[in-house]
This record gives sequence, structure tokens and C-alpha cells, in this order.
Amino acid sequence: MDVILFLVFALFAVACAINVVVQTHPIASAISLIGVMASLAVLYLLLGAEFIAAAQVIVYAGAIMVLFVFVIMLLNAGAESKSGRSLVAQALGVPSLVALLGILAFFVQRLFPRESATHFGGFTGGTAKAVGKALFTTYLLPFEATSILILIAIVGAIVLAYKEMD
Amino acid sequence: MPADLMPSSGDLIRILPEMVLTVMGTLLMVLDPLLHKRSSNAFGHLSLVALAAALGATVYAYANEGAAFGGMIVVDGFATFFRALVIVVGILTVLSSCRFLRRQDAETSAYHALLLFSIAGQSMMAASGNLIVVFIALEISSISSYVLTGYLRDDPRSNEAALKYFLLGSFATAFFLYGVALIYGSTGTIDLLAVRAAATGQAGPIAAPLFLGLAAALLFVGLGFKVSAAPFQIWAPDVYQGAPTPVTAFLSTGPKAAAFAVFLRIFMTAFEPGGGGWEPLVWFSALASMTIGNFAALRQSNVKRMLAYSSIAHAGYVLVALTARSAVGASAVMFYLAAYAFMNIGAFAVVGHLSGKGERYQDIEDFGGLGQKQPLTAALFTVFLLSLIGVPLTGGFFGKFYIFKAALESHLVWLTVLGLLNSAVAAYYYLRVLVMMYFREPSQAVNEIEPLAPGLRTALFISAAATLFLGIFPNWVLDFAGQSSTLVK
Amino acid sequence: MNLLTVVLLLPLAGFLIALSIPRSSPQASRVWALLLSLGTFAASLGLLAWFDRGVAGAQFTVDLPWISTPDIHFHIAADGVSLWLALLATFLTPICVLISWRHIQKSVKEFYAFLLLLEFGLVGVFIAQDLFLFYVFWEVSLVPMYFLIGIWGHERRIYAAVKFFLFTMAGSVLMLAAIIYLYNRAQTFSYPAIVDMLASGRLAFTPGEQMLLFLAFFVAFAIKVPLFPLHTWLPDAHVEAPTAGSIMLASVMLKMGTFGILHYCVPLFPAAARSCAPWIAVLAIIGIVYGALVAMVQPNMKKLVAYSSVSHLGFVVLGIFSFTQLGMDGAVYQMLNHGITTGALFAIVGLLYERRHSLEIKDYGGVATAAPWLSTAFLVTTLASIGLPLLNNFVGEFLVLQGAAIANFKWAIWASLGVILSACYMLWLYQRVFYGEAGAEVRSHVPDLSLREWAAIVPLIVMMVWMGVYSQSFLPPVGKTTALVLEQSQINVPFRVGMPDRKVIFDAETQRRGEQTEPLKTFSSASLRLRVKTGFSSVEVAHAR
Amino acid sequence: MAAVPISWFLTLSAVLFVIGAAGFVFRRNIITVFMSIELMLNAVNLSFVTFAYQFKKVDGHLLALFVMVVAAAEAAVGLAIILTVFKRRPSLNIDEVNSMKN
Amino acid sequence: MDSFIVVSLIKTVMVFAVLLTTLAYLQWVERKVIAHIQVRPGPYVVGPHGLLQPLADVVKLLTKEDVRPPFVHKALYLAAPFMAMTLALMSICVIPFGPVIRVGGVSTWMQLTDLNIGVLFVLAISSMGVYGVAFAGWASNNKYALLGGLRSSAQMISYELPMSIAIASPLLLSNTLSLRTLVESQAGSFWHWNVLRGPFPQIFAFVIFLISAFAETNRIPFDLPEAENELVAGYHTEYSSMKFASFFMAEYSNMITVSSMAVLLFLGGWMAPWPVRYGSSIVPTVVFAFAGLIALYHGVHPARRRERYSLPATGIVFLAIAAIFLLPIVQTWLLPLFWFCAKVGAILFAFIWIRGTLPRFRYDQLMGFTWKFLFPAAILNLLVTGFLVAWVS
Repeated sequence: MDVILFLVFALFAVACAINVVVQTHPIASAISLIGVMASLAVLYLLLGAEFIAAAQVIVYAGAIMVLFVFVIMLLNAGAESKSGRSLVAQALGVPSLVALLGILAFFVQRLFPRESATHFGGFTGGTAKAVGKALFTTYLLPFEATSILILIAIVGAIVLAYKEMD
Repeated sequence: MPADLMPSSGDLIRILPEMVLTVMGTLLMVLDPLLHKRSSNAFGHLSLVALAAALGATVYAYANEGAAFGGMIVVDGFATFFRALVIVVGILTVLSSCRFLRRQDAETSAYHALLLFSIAGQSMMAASGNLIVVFIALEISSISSYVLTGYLRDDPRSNEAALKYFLLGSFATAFFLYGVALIYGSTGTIDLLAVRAAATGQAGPIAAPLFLGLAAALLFVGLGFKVSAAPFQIWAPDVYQGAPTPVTAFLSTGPKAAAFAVFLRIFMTAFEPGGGGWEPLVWFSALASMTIGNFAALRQSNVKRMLAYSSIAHAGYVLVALTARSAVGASAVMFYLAAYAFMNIGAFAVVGHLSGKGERYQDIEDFGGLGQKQPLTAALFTVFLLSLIGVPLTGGFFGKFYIFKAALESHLVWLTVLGLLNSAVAAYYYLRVLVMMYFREPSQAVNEIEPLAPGLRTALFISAAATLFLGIFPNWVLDFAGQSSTLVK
Repeated sequence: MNLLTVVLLLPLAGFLIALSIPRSSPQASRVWALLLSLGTFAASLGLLAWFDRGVAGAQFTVDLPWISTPDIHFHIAADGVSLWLALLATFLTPICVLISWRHIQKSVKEFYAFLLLLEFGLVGVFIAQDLFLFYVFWEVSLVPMYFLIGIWGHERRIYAAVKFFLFTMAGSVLMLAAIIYLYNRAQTFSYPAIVDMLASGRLAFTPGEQMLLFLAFFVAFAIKVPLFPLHTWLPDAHVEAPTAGSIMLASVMLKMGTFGILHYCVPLFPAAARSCAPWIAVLAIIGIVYGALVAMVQPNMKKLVAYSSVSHLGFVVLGIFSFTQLGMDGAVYQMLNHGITTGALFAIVGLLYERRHSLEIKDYGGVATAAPWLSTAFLVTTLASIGLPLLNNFVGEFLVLQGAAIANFKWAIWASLGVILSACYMLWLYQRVFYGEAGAEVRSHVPDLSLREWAAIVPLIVMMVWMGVYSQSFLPPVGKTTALVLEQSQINVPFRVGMPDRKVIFDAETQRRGEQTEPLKTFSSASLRLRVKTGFSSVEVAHAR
Repeated sequence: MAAVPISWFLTLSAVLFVIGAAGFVFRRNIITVFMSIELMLNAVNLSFVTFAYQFKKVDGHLLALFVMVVAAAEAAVGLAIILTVFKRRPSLNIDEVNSMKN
Repeated sequence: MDSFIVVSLIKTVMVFAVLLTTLAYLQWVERKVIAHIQVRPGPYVVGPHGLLQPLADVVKLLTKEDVRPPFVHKALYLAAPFMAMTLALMSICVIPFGPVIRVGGVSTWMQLTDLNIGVLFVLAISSMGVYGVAFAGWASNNKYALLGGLRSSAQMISYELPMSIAIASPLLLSNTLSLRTLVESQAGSFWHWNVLRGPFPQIFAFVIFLISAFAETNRIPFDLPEAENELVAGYHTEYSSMKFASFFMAEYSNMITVSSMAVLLFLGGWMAPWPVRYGSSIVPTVVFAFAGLIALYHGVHPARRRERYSLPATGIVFLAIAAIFLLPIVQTWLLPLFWFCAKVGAILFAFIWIRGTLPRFRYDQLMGFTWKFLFPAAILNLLVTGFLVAWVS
């Protein structure tokens, strides 16, 4: 059951991720990205991270991606036109990315043997309570710091995008 | 209220500088309606007060050395050095921004607030002992820098610069984070000291050295972007050229210094015992940064862009000292960054002074005859340029000297020789500016130039004095750096 | 604060004073500069008076800690060689001030400020006993010269200034690397300490190390000398510099290179220096001949003098790398001679330029009729430059040739070709400029020497004659120091790094020594005695191993 | 119940990360490029959560949470920047944002 | 395991059957109520008091021609109403209607599924709700639709913030994220409901929540996305027939969801306003009996001829219901259901009532209102609540 769920959502996530990258229209990419995020939320649930799963949907799918969609719609961005410059990028990028993936996969497979497996319910420490408790004790400082970060984001967005009424 | 929710007073004292800066930043925006119609420069003055207070707080925090928030913040000499450095950078930036902003009709509380926030982020970076704090502080610094870069939103150059800075910066962030994830995965912790313990095999579940090496490489990619080290330097020229000049001055010093502080902190703390095999990477990057930066700078006609490339090269010099992987190298980095901060801010401040409304005059030709028209400005600029070249009795010289000394101590003979040859190449493009200033007739830009504003003059004087001071009595700074460069006691 | 410090710091004080004089009163700048430079010169004469001629080592030592990590000291002292070179600098500076009195009308205050700063740097280079301090002065002298050329120079001044700066910079960064390396090995920058450590064997380099360090230092110095083929910056810099700049550049600055070779390359890396000696000697000879040949075809007076400098400095390098007492004495003497003579040449050419606003030889002719005293002064200088006996260059060239002959007879033969050629181009120059029909331009525009110009030229002429007639006033301290250098250069003798066999040269020298020492006693008997003694003892050491 | 190896999650994370990086490198549309970055951040988050499971500690979740917050802040600022750029230049192709090359 | 699946299936069918019917009739109720506010009869022809009107509407919509305009983004145009509808229905899954009940030896919750992060789930799903509207507006390739879509997404994002924060305050009081536990913590009398409960009654939060809820569901006075005089019909301008109906159903479904949430969070869910021992259990009987009696009374003197039969029939049904409420066996599950429905109904009535009385906002006022007033107020409320809760514990 777990394996099936994992495979379904992992494959869905990968398919969506590839779609994000290959679609020429930004809105199609955006929808695919929402798909990735949703399936990741399910995977988080499998890993016992229920709070993170909810946060994933609320913050990522519900807020960040809405902003993206909003901007795409606002700019009425059309499909991307091909430009010739990316040849160099391809020549350098493809091998290095493949190498990165290869190295990562190799290490992961070697360092995490099959015995260390997950099953649903194997970890129940990811409740809102546990996360919240850690957030306000151990991670108090980063938590407070993120509030500054949000303030900066608000101020920044206003500074950049505010239109004077004159 | 449960006791474990409340940070102790010691904890609070140790993050006092950041608290002062953020509170004052917020206060600035709250007071905006009150101050806006009053005397000009009110924001600038308040920022200066905030920064001075933060400097005081830094010293006070240093008097209460130690770890705070369970090791998330480490206040030691190293942290204090960089905190003080970024705050001083902030003071100089504020001093040189006031006139600039008024000339562009763009003085708002938000600018100063963002600057203060950014400095708070950098100061926190310097003091962080935990990767998540590093990350968040880095983002605080970065995101406010993105906004500051795009601050002149009616200027397409500023927009573009912000866009490029933002995209590549976020990309780098992702790499940095992945590195953090791998560290967390291989050691089960993100506390730097604990990572160190795990890496030395004292603890930790799967601390495979190669895996850690991979993590180090990813972190290096992330930080490499932030310090504009090759091959991750591509954003720097456009960003530095496009950003408002005082912001450029800030970007090329404050965030860079903080990023190097983090770099040192992470690599000298967490990865040092195992080695991690990251030196060849840094070696290559150092050489590439110096070479690319210097040779690209040779061809620039825009002074801001030229200084941008030169700042890539300077990042390369610092990386040379990092490659040395020693306490001496660390103190050399610290000294160099201090010297670099002063000379670079000074240089950019002069560029900003000359560029005029709308930043029209940035070309090297525009500097023609500055020596006749404003000998004082030109003389100060000369000090900065000579220091950037690395002429003795300036801070830049001692910076380079210590760096290459450290490199030679670690037997990096070839890197040293190539680095020094690079610095000779660099002399050429700095000299071009000197040539323009002194050996040519006044250009239109120079004819239109306005007198030095008091704030700017103060900034230039401070920078020049500091540059010379570091060049004649480097010990004051170096001794402190030497004492605090041993990160793990 | 001893006298040496005063000599060093007075120009710096002068620099600051000159900067603080308001722009509106150029005359005050001139007077102040003259007074300060004369004061410095007077102080340096005091130095000469108190110099203990019986001591070979450095004197007037001041050693103050400056920077603690790494251990850098403000450590200055003067030995027989640096004393004279420092004196040369302090002697020529007031002359430069006088020469520039009317010539410089633009940014007067800055000009004199830079001139005094230059003097500070130059004096510092010669008397620094701390390698780091040496490097600092080395670079400090670069900056004012750059501005002197770039601001007050002729048409192509910018190109010349940048080229000058970059060449020197390229060399000096290598030297910096070597200095740092040296420090890492020795844990000190102190020159005497390092020399001691080398002598006592507490510090020893592997052959490869020594060779690389030597080359790093040597390239920096060779650029400054300039040694063929690194000389290309020199004609540009000389031609484009204002008169005072040319004088300081040719007379003193080039000596930084040769002084460096003598003072640093040879004692610190003796084995490498010796094994490279044949190659360097060949380059020096090429420089002598090539410089002379090129000088011959120059249509531009300053360029001609510049190339003659290449040729003359070749003698100096050759003398040093002959590794004989005579050669080295001659080299040092030649440094001083060249300083005086070429300084005078540039000064007079500058005076001509001031009058006629041209450096082209073809624009002159018949100056002798228009300005007889000027012509006479130039004649004396020309003769000195050629190496006429009883004038200064003769002594130096003769000693160098002697030394070279001891080392390798062929070197002497080739080098003497340079002497002959110098007679050709100098006399030809004199003929074209001063003899013949005086054109209208020359007649109306070239007045004779003014009082101020007399004041500038006469000391130079006097020195030429004095140094030519009674070299014993100058040579003994030099001999003591060079003897010491020679002694130091024999440490670690049996040593080869894939270069031509040094021992062969060495043996040849010891063989010839017996035959050729006698007639030379007339020049410097005291130094010779020392040389023989040390020479033998070192050979014995070598054989004992 | 059959169990899913930890390495599968990690490999999935690596794959997503690399796809994101590829998108960043190859795509020219500014918004798509930005979305690729978000994809990379998501991939990292999956790693964090997986490692949290591995160690049975909640720390990984916290890290993921912070990443989300940072991503949100970045998105706000980033999109504002994109808007300002677009205001001057009606194209979202990143190659056309090059007024400063010389 | 098997019984779990079976029970879940039964519950699902029941809930959705009831919900869909309710959706249909909510429309009728709205028309009726507004009609009465405006002193007109409303639907009156199809069935007694127009009771069969929804059915007729469904038939109409199903048989209407399905127009698909050219130049639309096909996939999204088709997906948008589907998304809107699905997301709207999804949140019902976690909403509890009553306590645990026991039917034939199987005890189960009157709730499709109980998540211990139920509140977050609802928030998550409702935050996704924007997409349906946004995509519909964008895919239509029509500027009015696009503007409507943009407006609505902006509005929904903006109002989601005060709403979330308003939700957080009662959570602080109840100290749980599970909707069921949330209700259980409000057991007792109405002063135990979060809206009135100590240490800090959540009246403000309740009001903020309701206001945001109006905006979230694009209801008047916040129905800018479909302001006819500006934007034709907003994001669903280009939609017709069943696709149009989907949006409509989504809107009403959202109304029900937010009303339920309001009830669960603030009004004690299925809890009676006062304990059974003080007679709260006879309230439904009294209400229904009273209604039945009124119906019978009107049946004697009907306004119209046909009602001579329908009204007495209704009266008898009501009386029967009143009688059923007296049976102790069904009381255990019927009473909570009654209270829950009554509260939700009251709020839904408020929705309609306000639609009937208030004018529309101007767009900048709308945004300014949330950012400058609602959001700070919500935060302030949360802050005070937090402090007081911490103080008391």
C-alpha cells in the first residue's frame, strides 16, 4: 500500500516536474508545479509530517503559487519564444547536471541501504504540537528571524511595486 | 508562561546588535509620516544613530562572549569582528547615500530600513553557529539587498540588476540549502560544532566523508554565488553596474564580508577536521575569480562595471587565503575584508558622487580632469585606487600581503605567484582611472559636478583614513583578527 | 632618532609641507622644496662625516618594531654602498628642484610634493634593512614617479607612465612573493638576521628553492635596471618624463635595481647567483652593445641618453656578476658615476628643451655659438660619459672591465666594445647639436646659462671631476661593503642547479688572481687585500668539503 | 504493509532538484525560471522531511517550514521585481534583459 | 477494516446527497428570502411556494446548450469549474456534524473523516479554492473574465489572512487543531462557546471571520469579481450550462463550509446552547411543533387555493418531526444534528440577509478594508487572546 502510494505520487511528482520545465507556457508550468507540490504534500503525510504537509499546501500551493498565477495573469505572459543562446548552457549544463544527479543518486543508494525503510505511521513526531513546541523553544531565534524576513518581503514588495497616485 | 519559552537575558544581550537594528528599522518606517516632511536627512540621521547603537551593542555583546540560543548564535571575537565590520560598512553606506538619494528624489524610510535589516542579517550571519540561522540570516541580508538593488524602480538598469541578482541569488540559495540538507542527512544535526563532532567520527549516524564532501561542494556553490567567486560570478557585473551606486558599494562589501564570514565559520568549523577535500575546488575558484575578474575588468569602459569585475578578482584573493586552510589564512581573510570594505566603499562613493542625477556619468572618460576640478575628491579616490592596486602603506597592500603570506605558509606557491601576477595586471585598469583623473582635461561630467556633500565627505574621509591606517598600523586589526581566527577552541 | 632617520624623514616632512602650501603661491612651493631638499642634503653630508670608514657592515642602525605579526621592523642602516646611493639621491634632488624652477608651471605644488616623496622613497630603498620595509619603499617610490611622468611629461606621457608602472609592478609582485616565502622560511624580515642565518647554516635553501627565489628577486631588479630584454619601458619613460623626472629616474631609480642585485640577490642566494652569472653577464653585454647601437641611431636627444643608460647599466650588472672585488667595486662606482653623468646629461638636455621646445637633434646645431657655457658643460659631461680618463666614468668602467676580464676574458672584450660605441654616439650627438651653423631659431631662443642653472650644473661638473681624479674619497667604504658581499656570496659554494659549471668560473678566477692583482693596487689597495684574503679562505672551505 | 526505502525518497528529491536546476539553466522565461527555483526548494524540503523520518526527530520539519517561509518571502519580492522589469520591457524572455552588456 | 470502508461509503453517500440537495435548496431559500425582503413572493410557480424550482433549474441547466467560446485555453477552461467544485466539496470531508453515534453495533462519528489537523486541512483546501476562479478568468480569454478572475484571486488571498488569524484565536482557547475536539471543548452552555468563552470572548474574531468569509465566498458586499455593471459576470462570463452551475454550486458549497466552520469554531458546533437537564432537548420539538401548528393554522385560511392541501400536509410533517425528536433513541444523534443545522442555517440566513440589504464595496475600499483594518484587528485580537490564555494557564 505504501509502496503503491509512494510510486503513484512520486511518478506524478516527477511527471509534473518535467512538465514544469518543458512546457512553454508559464501557466501550464505553474499548474504542473502545483501538481508537484500537492503530491509532495501526500509524500510528507507518508513520512509522518502532517503539519508540514498542511503547510505545504497552504503556503506553497495556496499562497506562493497563487502569487505566481496572479502575476502570470497580470502580465498576460504568452508562450516562450526560443532563443539561440542556450547552446553554451546546454553544452555545459547537461553533463554537469547529469553528473550531479548521478553523484547524488549514487551516494544516496550507497549510504541509505534498503533496510532503512519507511512505512506509514513509522514516525508520529510531526504533529502540529511537536512542530510548534520546537518552533517556540529550540528554534525560537530562527522563528523570530523569519518574522523580520517577512517584514522585509512586505516592505520590499511595496517599495518595488507600489504605484504613486499622482 | 513556561520557562523554556523565554530566552535568558544573556541570550538577548548576545543578539542585541541585531535587535537594535531591526527595531530601529521598523521604527523608521513607523515614524515615516512624522519625519518625511521635516528636515531632510532625518532618516539618514536616525539610521546613523541606529548603527552607532548597534556598534555599541556589538561591543557590549562581546563583553558577554559566549553561545546563545543553544548554540544558534555564537558571540566570539570572530563574530564581533564581522559584526563591527558590516555595521561600519552600513555607516559608510548611509553617509554616502543621503545626498545620492536626494539627488534622485528617492529618499524614503524604506530604503534606510531595508539597509538596516540587511545589516542585521549580515551581522547575524557572522554570529551564527547553526546552519538554519545562517540560512535565514543570509536570506534576510539577500532579500533586502535584492530590493535595494532594484530600489530605483524607474531606472531600467536598476530593475534588471535586481532581477538578475534575485534569480541567481535564489538559485544559489537552493544549492546552499541542498548542502544543508545533506549535512543534516549525514550527521543528523545542523549545529556546526555538532557537525564537526560527527565529521570527526565522534558521533553521528552516517557521517560518510564523501557525502560530507558533497555537502561541502554544494555549500560552496551557494556561498560562491554570494561572494561572486568564479565560476559563479556571472551576476556580479550587471548587478553592480545596475544597482544604485551606494547600494553597489554596500553590496560589494557588506554581504560579501558576511558571506565570507559564514564561509570561514562553516568550513573552518564543520569541515576542517575531515578536510572534506574541498581545497582543489577553492583553489580552482580562487584562480578563476582572480583571472576572470582582472582580465574582464581590463576591457571595461564603465567604471562601475570595472569595479564590479575587480570585486570578483578581490573575492578571488580572499579565496586564496581560504585555500590556505589555516588560522593565519582566516585572519588574513578578516583583515583583507576590512581593508577591502573601506577602499571599495570609498571608490564607489566617489563614482556615485560623480555620476550625477540619473547616474548618467559612469564612464571612465567622465573622470577626466577630476584632479583639477576637485583635487580633494581625486586625492581621496587615488588613495582608494592605490589601495585596490595594493601599493604599500595602504590597507589593500597589507591585505594582499597577509593573504599571500598565508598561502605560502600552506605551500600554495603557484597560486601565490599567479595571484600576484594577477594583481599586477589589475594595476592597469585602476591606473586608467588615475590617468583620467590627473592627466586629462575636465570632462562634461566633471564640469557639472557638485561640491562634496558633508555626509559623503565624511564617508570618504573615514574610508581613506581607515585605508591608510590599515596600511600603516595593520596590527591593531590584525592582532584582533589573529586572536579570533581560531574558531574552534 | 639618529641622523639617518632625519635624512629619511625630512623629505617626507617636505612632502607634507608642500601639500599644505596653498595652490596660489607656487613660488613658496619652490622655495620650500629647495630649502628642504638642501636641508636633507646637508643632513646626509653629516652622515658622510660621521660614517665610520673602518667598518664594513651597516651603520646608523635604527631598529624599531613596526608591526608585530608578522614581525616587521622599521629597521634602517647604511653601509658603504647605500650611503653613497642615498647621498646621490639627496644630492640630485635640490638640483632637480632648481632645474624645474621655470620648467614646471602647471600644478607646481603637487610637482614638488611628488618630487620630495620620491626622494623619501628612494632614500628608503637604499637604507632599509628589513625586507618588508624595503618592499614598501620600493613601491612608494613608484607612485610619485608615475605621477611625475603622467602629469608633467611630454605628449605620450600617459602611455609611458602606465608602462613604467606596470613593468615595475609586474616585477615587484614576484619579489613580494619571494619576500613572503623568505619570511616563512626564516621567520624574520630582517636582512642582517637572514644573512646571519645563512652564514651560520641555520637557514638553508634547496637548490630549486634558491633558484626560484633568486629569479623572483632578480626579475624585479632586472626590470628596474633595466637589463636587456626587459628594458623597453625605459626609453618611453625617460623621453616622456619631465627633466626632473628623467634625472631622478635615470640617476637614482635605476640604481634601485642594481643596488637590489648587489644587496639582496647576491648575498641571499649566492649559489643561484653564481650559477646564473654567465647567462646574466651575457644579457648585460648584449645590453651594453645593443643600448649603444640603438643610441647611435636615435634622432631624439633624450632617447639617445636613455639608451645610453641601458648600455651603462649593463656595465654595472656585468661588474656585479663578475664576482670579483674589482668588478663589484667598479659596478658600485659606475652606479654613482652614471647617476652624476646621466643626471647632468638629462639636465642639460632639459635646459635645451626649455629653450627650444624640441628634443629632436635635427632642430639644433650651432648651440655652441649661442650658448658657449652651456655647451662647455655638456662637453665635459659628454667626455665623462664616454669614459675619458680623469673623469668619473673612466674609473668605474675600467674597474668593471678588469673584473670582467678576471671572470671571463671574452666578457671584457665584448664589453669594451660598449665603451668605444659610447664615444661614437656621444661625440656625434655633441657634434650635431652644438657645432655647425646656428639656425635662427637656435640663435634667438637659446640663451646661455642663468645663475640658477649654473647653480644646478656646476655641482655636477665638480663631482665628475672629483670622482675621476680622486676616487679614493669614495671607494674605500664601497670596497669594504663589496668585500663583505663577496664573502657572503661564497657561502654554500659546491652547488649546481643544471646551469653551467660555476666551479670552472671560480677556479679560473683564483688562477688569474695571482697574476693580475698587482697593477690594480693603485685603485684600491685596501679593498684588494681583503678580497684576496676572503677569496682564499673561501676556496679553502670549498676544497675542504 | 510493504515499506518504502528511504533512499527512494532521497532519490526522488535529487531528481526533482536536478529537474529544477535544468529548468533554471535552460528556460528563458523569467517566471518559469523562478518556478524552477521553487521546484528546487521543494526538492530540498522533501530531503529534510525524509531525514527527519530517518532520525525520528522533528528538526527536519522545522527546517522545511523555514524554507517555506523563506520561499514565500522570496516569491513576494521576486514577483515584485518581475513586475518592475516588465513595466519597462514587455517581454519575459531573460535574454532580452540585457541593456547593460557592452 | 471492512466495516470502516462500508461505513465510510454510507456516510459519504449520505453526506453528499444531503449536501447537494441543500445546495440546490439554498438557492431557493436565497431567492425566497431576498424576495421577502424586497416584499415580493419570489419563486412561486413550480411546486408549492416554488419548492420544485431548484429541480426545474437543474433540468434547465442540464439541457441548455453547452457553448464553448473560441480562443479559450481549452484544458484550463474545462478544468476550472471542475476544480472549483471539487475543492469546494472536499472540505466537507472533515467537518463533523455531530458526536459519535451507534448504529447497529457500529459506532462512528458523524463526520467523513477526522483529521487531527482538520482546521489546517480546511484552510489548505480553501486556499486552493482561488485557482478555480483564477483559471476560469484567465482561460476564458476575455478581459472581463480576466479582470474578474484577478480581482477575485486578489480578494481571496487578501481576506484569507484575517480569516486564518481569526481562526487561530479560538484554536488558542480550545488548544487543538482537530475540529471534533474543538467542538468538544465547547461543551456545556452557550457561554462555553468560543464566541463568549473566557478568558477572552472571541466576538471580534467571530465578526472578522464572518466578514472574511463573505469575501472568501465572493458574496455581497464583496462580490466585486462578478460586479455586473463593471465586469458583466466576472470570471464566469464565458461559462454556460452545467459549467456555470458548477461555479454556482461551488459558491454555495463554500458558503456552507464557512458557515459550518464558523459554527464549529465559535458557536459550539452541535452543542446545545444550554444543557439537556435544563430542557434544551425539547427545543426542536417546540420549534417544529410550533411551525407545524402555524402551517395547520394557515392551511385553514390559505392565501391560495392549492395550499389548502400542502400547508396542512406540511404541518403534519412538522408535527411528526417534533414527535420524532421526543424519541430517546434518536435523540442522541438527531439533537446534535438539529443544533448544528440550526446554527449553520442561521449563519446562512445572515449571508442572504446581508445580500438583501447591503450595497457593494468599491474595489480599493475592499482591499483597504482588509489590509488596513481587518488584518491588524485580527492580529491584535490574536495577540490579546494569546496573552490572556498564557496568563490564565
